[in-house]
Amino acid sequence: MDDPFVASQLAADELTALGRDLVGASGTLPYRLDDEKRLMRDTFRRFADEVVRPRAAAIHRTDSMIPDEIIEGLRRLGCFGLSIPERFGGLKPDHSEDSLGMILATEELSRGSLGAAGSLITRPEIVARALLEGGTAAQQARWLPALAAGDPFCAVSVTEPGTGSDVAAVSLRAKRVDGGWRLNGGKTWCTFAGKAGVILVLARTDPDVRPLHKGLSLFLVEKPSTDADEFVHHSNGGTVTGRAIATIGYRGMHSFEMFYDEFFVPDTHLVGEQEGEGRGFYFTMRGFSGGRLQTAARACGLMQAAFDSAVAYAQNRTVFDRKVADYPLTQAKFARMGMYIAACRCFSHAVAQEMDKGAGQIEASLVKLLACHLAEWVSREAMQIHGGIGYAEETDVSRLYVDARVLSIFEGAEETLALRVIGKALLESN
Amino acid sequence: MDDPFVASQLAADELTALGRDLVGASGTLPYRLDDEKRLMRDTFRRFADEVVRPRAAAIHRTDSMIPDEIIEGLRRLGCFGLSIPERFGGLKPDHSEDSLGMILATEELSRGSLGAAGSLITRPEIVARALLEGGTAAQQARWLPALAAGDPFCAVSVTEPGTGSDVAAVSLRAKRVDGGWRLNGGKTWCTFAGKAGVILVLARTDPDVRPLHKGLSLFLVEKPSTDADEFVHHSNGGTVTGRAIATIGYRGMHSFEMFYDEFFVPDTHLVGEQEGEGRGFYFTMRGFSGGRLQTAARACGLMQAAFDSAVAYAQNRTVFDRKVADYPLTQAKFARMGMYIAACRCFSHAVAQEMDKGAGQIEASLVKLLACHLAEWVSREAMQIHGGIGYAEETDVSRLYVDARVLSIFEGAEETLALRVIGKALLESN
Amino acid sequence: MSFSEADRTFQQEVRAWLANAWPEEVRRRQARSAQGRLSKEDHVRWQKALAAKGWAAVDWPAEHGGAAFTPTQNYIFDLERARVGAPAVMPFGMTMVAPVIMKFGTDEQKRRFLPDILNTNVWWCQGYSEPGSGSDLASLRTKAEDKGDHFLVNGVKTWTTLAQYADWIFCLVRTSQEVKQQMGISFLLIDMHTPGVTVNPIVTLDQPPVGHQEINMVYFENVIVPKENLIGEVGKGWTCAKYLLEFERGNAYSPTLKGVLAQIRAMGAIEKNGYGETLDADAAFKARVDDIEVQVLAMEFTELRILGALAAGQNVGPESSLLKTRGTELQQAITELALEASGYYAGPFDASTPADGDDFQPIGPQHANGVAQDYFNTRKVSIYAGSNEIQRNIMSKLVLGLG
Amino acid sequence: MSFSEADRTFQQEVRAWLANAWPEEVRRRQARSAQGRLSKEDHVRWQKALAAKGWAAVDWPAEHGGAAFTPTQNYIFDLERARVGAPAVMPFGMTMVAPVIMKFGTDEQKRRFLPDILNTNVWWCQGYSEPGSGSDLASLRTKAEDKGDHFLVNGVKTWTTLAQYADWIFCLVRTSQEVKQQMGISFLLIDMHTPGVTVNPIVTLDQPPVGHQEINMVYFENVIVPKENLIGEVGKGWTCAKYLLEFERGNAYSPTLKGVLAQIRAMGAIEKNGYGETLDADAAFKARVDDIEVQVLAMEFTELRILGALAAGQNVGPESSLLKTRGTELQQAITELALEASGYYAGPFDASTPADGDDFQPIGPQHANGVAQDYFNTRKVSIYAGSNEIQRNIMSKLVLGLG
Repeated sequence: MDDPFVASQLAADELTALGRDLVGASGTLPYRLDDEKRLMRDTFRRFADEVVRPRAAAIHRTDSMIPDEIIEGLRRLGCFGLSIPERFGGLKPDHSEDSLGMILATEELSRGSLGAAGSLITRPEIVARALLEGGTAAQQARWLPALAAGDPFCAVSVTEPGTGSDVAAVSLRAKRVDGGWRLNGGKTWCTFAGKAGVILVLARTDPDVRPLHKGLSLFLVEKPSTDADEFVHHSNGGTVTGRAIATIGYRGMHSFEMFYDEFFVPDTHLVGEQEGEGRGFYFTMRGFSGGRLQTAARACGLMQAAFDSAVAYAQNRTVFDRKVADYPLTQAKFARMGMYIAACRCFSHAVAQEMDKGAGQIEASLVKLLACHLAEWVSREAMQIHGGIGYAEETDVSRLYVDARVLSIFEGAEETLALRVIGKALLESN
Repeated sequence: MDDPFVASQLAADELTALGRDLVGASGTLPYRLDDEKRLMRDTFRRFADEVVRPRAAAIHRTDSMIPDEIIEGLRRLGCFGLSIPERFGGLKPDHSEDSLGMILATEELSRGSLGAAGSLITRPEIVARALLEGGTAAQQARWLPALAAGDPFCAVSVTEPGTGSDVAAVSLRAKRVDGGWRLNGGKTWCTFAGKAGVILVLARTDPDVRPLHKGLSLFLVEKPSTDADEFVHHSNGGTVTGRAIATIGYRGMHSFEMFYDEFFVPDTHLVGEQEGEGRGFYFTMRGFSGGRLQTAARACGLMQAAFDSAVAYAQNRTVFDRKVADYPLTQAKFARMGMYIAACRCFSHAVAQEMDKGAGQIEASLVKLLACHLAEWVSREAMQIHGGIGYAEETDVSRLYVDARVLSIFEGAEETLALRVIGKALLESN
Repeated sequence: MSFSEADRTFQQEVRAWLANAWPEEVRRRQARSAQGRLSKEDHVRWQKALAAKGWAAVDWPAEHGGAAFTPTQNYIFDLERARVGAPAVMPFGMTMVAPVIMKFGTDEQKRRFLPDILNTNVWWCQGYSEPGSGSDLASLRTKAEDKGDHFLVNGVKTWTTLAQYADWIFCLVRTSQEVKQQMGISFLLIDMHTPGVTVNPIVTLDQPPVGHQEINMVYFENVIVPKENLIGEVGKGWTCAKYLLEFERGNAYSPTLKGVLAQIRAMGAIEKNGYGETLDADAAFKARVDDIEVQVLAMEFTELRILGALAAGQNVGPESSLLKTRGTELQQAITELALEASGYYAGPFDASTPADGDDFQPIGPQHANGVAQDYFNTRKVSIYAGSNEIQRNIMSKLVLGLG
Repeated sequence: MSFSEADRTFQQEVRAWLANAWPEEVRRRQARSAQGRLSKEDHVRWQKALAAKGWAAVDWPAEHGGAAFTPTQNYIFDLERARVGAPAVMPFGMTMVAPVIMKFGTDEQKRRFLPDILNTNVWWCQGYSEPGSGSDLASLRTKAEDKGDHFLVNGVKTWTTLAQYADWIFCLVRTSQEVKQQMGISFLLIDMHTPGVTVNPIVTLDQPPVGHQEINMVYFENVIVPKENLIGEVGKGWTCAKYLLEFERGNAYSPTLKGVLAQIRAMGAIEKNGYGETLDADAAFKARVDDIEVQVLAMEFTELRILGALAAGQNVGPESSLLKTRGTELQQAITELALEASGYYAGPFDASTPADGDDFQPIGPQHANGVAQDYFNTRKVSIYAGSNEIQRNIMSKLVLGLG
């Protein structure tokens, strides 16, 4: 039967030798890139190693805002313009997509820190996609170059307390007044809302139209940027207030509860102006279209960081007179971890290519589910390899595990549903 | 937090619609190929559907030899020359590798049947690689065109009863005599040995040299082709006998126990002639170098077949007044199955690209382990979806499950070891 | 686990008795088949020996000839029996239809059927599942029409264990199309020799040789069944079935599991991993065996407790679902371990039968023979008597009071 | 599971007593913290109430003031206690060091320490693990040098639960470098108020507020310990430790697990899946809850049996390893379920303390608060008292007679 003896045994011997030859390959498995992409990856990798990683633990342990060194550095790298076309000052080709570039940057930054770097690209990407889909020429000209420069930062505000799972129930109300709109109601889980100078807000402009989602519009809410945990901002007699929600992981950007009280937004800040009224749902969908693949890349970066930290620990730590790395069970764990990381990375690269060709929507969901699921598994294994100390906050791996689990809470809260819907889609496509 | 609500909920809604749009995509996920490769895949897919699948169940249930319709058809498609350079009448480019083509063909044929089609390419590939590495010009000129034409068929014989896991212990003895060598000793698990007209045999030409593997050489043993379960062949006063080992799955090619008694092989049939003496181990290694990736492709094809069969069953079968396919749990199972299949396929394609560039050895082991492991999981899920009838031999899925498990027995018997060795290689490469 | 002095004496008695009742000659015949297959004759001879000793029917009340074992004796007996490889009593008569007859049958039915069951004069099989009904017994379609003095039965039963040996079958049949699904079902005994009954083998994925298959299809075509073969009332078959399902699940798993685990440990001392170490020196393998052993031990504790409750006259019914679910999972885990320990010598296929002279030819080591077939055979245990999922539902509803 | 009339009476007595001993006021204070954190004072007050009732020390023999519960009473008490959210007795004094003192201590040591433990006049902590030794107790490095009339102790202990509250610590220390590793270890009691003892918090991944951490580092720098604080002989610390490990593992898990599962079922009636159905109507969610419930039930049976053996005077020691392994796995499975049921409202981080006025501010629904923190906290239970792997080794060697 294909000589099982040789196929596995000899191969195994051979592998040991190959492993030695491969010293220095940094544990990164299939990753064949052209020169431009390799340069891009290496740039973000260096930034993550030199700037992000040294600060990641402190940001997590003190639950503090991402420091300026990281933000300024990313600004200089053009990071906030990754999804913005070159003609608006961004890095994306004007007439094609570049999902691969986006996930390479995301993966490397997430390897540095999920909360303090890897997720920073998400918000400008969403806002840019929404504006490119629905913004007027003037809105695009005003906002896209600014977003690409990271000045101001932006946030996205869709989720509301108690909306449960029914998007049609978004109830933050925008009432027409002279020269603009007044917003009333609450939002929650608005990440980066403090630092942001502009927030993309989904609101109900028409409470009567059916189906409900046709009554939604998108607004650009300007406010001053702040590092504080709470803020109040007045506009034309109205106010918006924000209060940070302390979270157990995924720290650095802060997520806010928000409340709008007669807050005024001028007509110019309705995305698409008159044309955009009632189309906010579609613009939002478009904004989020790259998110699933990006989440997979974030999970890949996190997995790689967990793998690296477990390897470093196992090579240094001795138990019962042997290095942890010398235990066959540890080695087997590493092989499985490496296997899953490589599989997720290959899968996400393949999906990136699909998406750039306008396909790959089901696949994007699949790779997101797989990567979030395996990030949790890989980081838990990495923690187990650390033994008891892995549970102490002082180790990087404890943060990686918490972040992976929290990613999976936030991205996988609806996993069962997602699985069913994908299963159905696969059935239908068969 | 990236608006979990929208990122998952809206996405899920969107997916349902997308799923409907994708009807007809045949459940095959990321699979972007150039025209030549697409043509190749489609050719083998059609052959698998039209010629292999209709015969797969009968071959399995009667434990019979692969019928001529399949073998002749594959000959016409040039299947046996996939790893043989064009200058020798094969399909492979003369100066580059084509791993992707090989795995596309393997995957499609395995989708038809693992034992009766998907594993037929393996043996000529091993023999061709070994001859290209170590054969004399005359040997290459004589054998490669013949193997590419599937005339004769070939087999590979390395494993011995009781050698356990130590390759150095190969003990089939080749003694120098006038004009050639005489072979004495046993071999086992020699797949396709009956049908084959030539068998590549690893034998010990020098029992004294150390390390032991430097005393091994490769021989080409000619014998008449036969469909019988037992055979005896005489050569110059010696004999070789073979007896098929009945197996519980993976049927169609038959695996043999072999015994050599003063069997004569001329000097011209020592691979590499004088130069090849003592180098049999290296030629064998070279021969097996593509095997791991190919095994991954076989597992992918098998998974796809299991998925397809479960979908077909679930769409037709009603339980408690609902189609099995309408149960959310079934749909979730399908999503997971689809996720794993897509991940394995992307991973194996990426590894194929690496291998064609001379790298990817660790990755080949990883993708093999992953795919064998998941093939077992996916086919078991497919069987569960069938309920009780899935355990009856009359269903395709019962054969797929047995084949997947047997693949995993044969390819994964040394899994723990393989994992450890890979883990060690990954550690060292980090 | 420690036994009392009296229990130890009993254990000696069982061992001595087994030396004769399950003699070397049978053990050798059994060993000739990799799968340890036995002929119908071997089974019958063994059960008759048990009956002669008064040990055939451990669950029966003494008035009907039950063995009246204490739970510990029962446990010891199973342990010793498994140690020498003797089979458990075929459940279809002794532990399945008999309790139903005792509970719901008339005195005449008890007189007619119970002694033959106790003495294995007849072989029974079970006719529940049908193609298309799976584990969902309420959707049965085999119908029994009331023709005045008899029922006329038409339909198909599937998944019928060893029907090829059977003299009688107990069936759930639909006697009414009109009432609520579960209420139209009756419990009927059918003589397999009646004209119109046909048995066809189902070949499962472990591919047993012809005539030695484990499961079958049973076809009924205009089969005439006397009315006195109805057990209980018309339309109350569901009540009998539920009662019986509880019994079916009550067997102890741990003695057999412990026996197989001991074999695996023995394999571990011989088989090697890729480094040339024996498996019993391999930490990963050891950890898995230990893990399963711990779970088997937990199982054993639970079984003993349930047996105790049974002895105290409590109806354990639904609680035993718990045992089945865990027991089948452990059976599957253990055969998987054996498969992996055997490596590729698990692969050879044994199609030998228990017939004289039909010896199998081992390819690899003795302990690896038939391991893959056992593995595949065990995959199906979780759908006997309702799938594990359905078992869990029964658990929730009846034991935990949920649902 | 059914209780006798006497047991039901006892149950009523416990309920009535708890209404006063664990009053509304404390329950409200506890509810103010998402994590249900209690202050040291609350714990002490509660344990003193137990002591006054004679219920503090369930495992102690009556001669020392033990509660003399039957296994069933013990079980009922745990059940009722868990129902109102009252904590189990802190184990370090009552169920860990006390049994060691009873078994190996001098009469003088018993008089000196046991009454204070029984009445919670002192708070104890455990000094076993060290940085670098993990679950491998034989490689300890904290040393106690014999200085004639005292020991001089230097070293570091880690993973020390609630050391910030402790008055005393019981330690394993190395009293000889020369003999075989396990033989050079002694069991020593150290007053935490001795000069040279320092406690530093370890912040675990569930991030407790400062002063309310669960585990600590304890540093010993030239700490002078009188010789009369040695328990047993010099070099026999390992014997004490093994004896104590057995006790540490003997607690019943199922009452608490059942309580948490009931909360999850309650959550299931409120939280919704993506289709807008409540989770208790979601087949996948239900199947998982049922599955865990079945396993908890199996656990309960096993625990009751072991408690029974304990009551009959048998030493259950190693068998209880089995419970710990399964119990921690189930704890982890249940917190995982709670996490998934809560969705993203499990995310908010509660850093409130039990101090007056330090109310936490819920972000999502009450039942979701602190769920992620519980989840992360529970990850570490499997390395208390030796990792599950080591537990399995103990199982193999001692219960199964292997190794």
